Amino acid sequence: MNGPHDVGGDMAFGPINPEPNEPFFHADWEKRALGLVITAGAMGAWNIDESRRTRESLHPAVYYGSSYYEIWIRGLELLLQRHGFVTANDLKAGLPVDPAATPKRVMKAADAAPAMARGGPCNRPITAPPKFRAGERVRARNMHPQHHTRLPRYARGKLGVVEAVHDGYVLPDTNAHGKGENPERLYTIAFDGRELWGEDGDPTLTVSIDAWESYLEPA
Amino acid sequence: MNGPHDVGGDMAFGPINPEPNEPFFHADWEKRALGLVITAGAMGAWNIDESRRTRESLHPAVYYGSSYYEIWIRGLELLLQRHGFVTANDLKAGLPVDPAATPKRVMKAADAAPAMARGGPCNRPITAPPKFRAGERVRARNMHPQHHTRLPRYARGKLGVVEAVHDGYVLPDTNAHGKGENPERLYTIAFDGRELWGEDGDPTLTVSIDAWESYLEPA
Amino acid sequence: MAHDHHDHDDDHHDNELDPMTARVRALETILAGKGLIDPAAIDAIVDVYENKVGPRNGAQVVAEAWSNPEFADWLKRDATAAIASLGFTGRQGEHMHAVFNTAETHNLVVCTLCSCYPWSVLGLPPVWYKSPPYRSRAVIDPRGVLAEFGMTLPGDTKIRVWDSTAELRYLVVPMRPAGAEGLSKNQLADLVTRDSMIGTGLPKAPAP
Amino acid sequence: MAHDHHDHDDDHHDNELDPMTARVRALETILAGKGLIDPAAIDAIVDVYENKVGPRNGAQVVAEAWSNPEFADWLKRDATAAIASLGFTGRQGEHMHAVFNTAETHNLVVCTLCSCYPWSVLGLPPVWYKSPPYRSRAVIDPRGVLAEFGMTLPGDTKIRVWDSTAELRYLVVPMRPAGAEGLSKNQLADLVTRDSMIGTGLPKAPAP
Repeated sequence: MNGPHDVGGDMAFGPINPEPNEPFFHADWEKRALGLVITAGAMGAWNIDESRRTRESLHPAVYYGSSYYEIWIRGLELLLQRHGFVTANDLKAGLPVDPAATPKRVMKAADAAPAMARGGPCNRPITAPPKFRAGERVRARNMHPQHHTRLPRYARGKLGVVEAVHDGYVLPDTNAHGKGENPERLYTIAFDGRELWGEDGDPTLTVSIDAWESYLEPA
Repeated sequence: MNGPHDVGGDMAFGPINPEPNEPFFHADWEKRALGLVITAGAMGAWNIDESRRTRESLHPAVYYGSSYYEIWIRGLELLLQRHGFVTANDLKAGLPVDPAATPKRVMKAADAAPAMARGGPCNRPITAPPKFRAGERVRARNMHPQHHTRLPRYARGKLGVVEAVHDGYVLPDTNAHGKGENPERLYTIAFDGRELWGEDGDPTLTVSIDAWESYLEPA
Repeated sequence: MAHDHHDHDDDHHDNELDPMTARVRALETILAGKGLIDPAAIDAIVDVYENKVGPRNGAQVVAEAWSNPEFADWLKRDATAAIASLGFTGRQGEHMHAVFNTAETHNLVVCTLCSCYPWSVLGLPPVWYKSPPYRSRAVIDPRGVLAEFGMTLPGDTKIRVWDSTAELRYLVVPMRPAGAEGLSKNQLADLVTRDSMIGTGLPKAPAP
Repeated sequence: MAHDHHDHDDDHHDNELDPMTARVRALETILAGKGLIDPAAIDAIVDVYENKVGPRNGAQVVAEAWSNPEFADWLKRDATAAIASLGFTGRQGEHMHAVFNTAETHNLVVCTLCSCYPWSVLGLPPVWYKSPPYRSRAVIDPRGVLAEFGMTLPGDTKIRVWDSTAELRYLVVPMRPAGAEGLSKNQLADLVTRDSMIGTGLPKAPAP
């Protein structure tokens, strides 16, 4: 989906304003938000791709008007409702009112640190040989699907070079919609800045993306 | 500038919600907003391209969170301050506090209806022969200028066909920044939907834009 | 979404007014107080666009084109002049183009970049025309857009979208509905809806 | 802009709390009340990312690479394994790639589509990394971006931007600053700033 998250190349957001000695959290609610997103995700009802898809579905005015933790919380409320854990009644009351679906698991305190240290790898064995080889010129497909995808608009239709051929990885385009992991080979594709941005591009610039095989076509 | 106004192809804005028997105005303030934009514009300090450039410079959260008349008023406040007619003090007080620049003219009530009926043509005589001819294949340049432009991002880098060759018209790219009218030949360029949107495009679709000569290059 | 926000910088405004009323009133007060604008000129402009200029203008253009092949031909070749001959000129209509629906091709007008619209024949644009949902989707999913207006085109009808990126303004001339043969120009004009001149609708059918 | 809005649908929340505190507290109350999450697990997660996982991890990786050519080579070939050998593994660091600055090329990491960041070596990302100004401009105007961090590269330095569009996570290994020859690994690690491992900064110069 061409949504508000896909900001590469936009120019209207103002200065970056890096904060010196920035703390990890700016308020206690951010700590709880982080923990809620992780512990609720640990219930096993959705995956990271569905989380991203849900955040991207926020109205652009909301997405651009919210801090990232706020985007996370708004996304989480949607995910919890979609999967039957929380209802609009619950949210209205600010209290558990309605019954909830049964989670696959509940993360216990003792499990938390080990789970963080373990992570969740997304590479998957894949037997098909790579369709593209390192050094080959490829074109990022000019695709505009209604579904979630990780091919940014600025790269679509553009010519690049395969810089690295990776393992198979879970395909976000299907995984985000509960349609399976469908692992595909992942590639690092390097684009000349002038290819991406024309004569306005920085001549010293190369930008790479990591692209699944179905995002690419022969040049 | 790649700003929030350039929404062609975005998918996250929700339903269109046409309103049956919609009135021309939904509140009295909208009437005054329309009139203020037109009468303030009639002072002659800026042109329509600078107005557009100014609205496009609003933060995306503001642009997408505002009705169109609100965008107009926010833009007008910026224009009036840039040109010395209004100050932050004035706006804070809600009253005229500081002195103002002298307008070229003030539109009188009796002039209003005739001025509306007259309009303000933007075509300009141009002696150079057209660089492109009807039926010719051209490419919209992949340009990403910091300045105002009227070439939408969805068409940049795409192949189209010259469908019509028009007069010279004021070039927004310079006119919006007080850098002169620099009239250029205008063309209507038709793009196949599949060229714009790839395999996700509607096969029955053709989209045209009106493009100034410098937006185009030979195919 | 349009009015989902508060303005935190509006604390100087009259608290009894909604924020936009207060904001616009303050601006008018400032500009009028400085002698930069004449509130009576605003009244006159509002009168033009509330009472005089609207889609009935365009409907007369279309009815004339339906009735008069010579006018239709003129409208095709030089819409600005042909439309001016009916008395419709002016702001946001200085450079008109008329695009004719046929059995093969349906036309749809949009301005993805702002709100360009042929004021002189259609009046001020509706809110949806100026808003991101229509502006964003008309160029990528016109059939989905038309469906939201209750319109379904045959699958093989070609769709031509005109994105008003410059100062040309587009008027869609819909096909004359069947059964309208004996009607007067005024009766024909009554069939012509605003949306049918944008491309998001079709003319009304004549009363049987 | 981030907190410029009010939520009109928050009227059920405690009016004494700011809207996000109230909203998050309500959500935690609901989920804990239903037995779906354990608040103590949240405490434990916060402890990990507030006190244990942060850019000092990455600084140790860089210091090791600066000190040990074999490690540097391993880091180049298999960053995930090399980094794991120092004890840094886990969430948002499952698939690591290390990219080395040279005299010719400066590396810069971004995630235009969300906020992908190598948590296992850098901890949680700073606000600017997750926000549209950086995400939008890093890929089109990296020199303008670097200037906002007070960094100017020579005009002929090549800039390589890594947009983290998949699950690979990038760690920039900056060049070892001049004059750091005699320093211990811990002293070297002290020169390595978080921003120098994102590409928006350079390591500190050693004290003379």
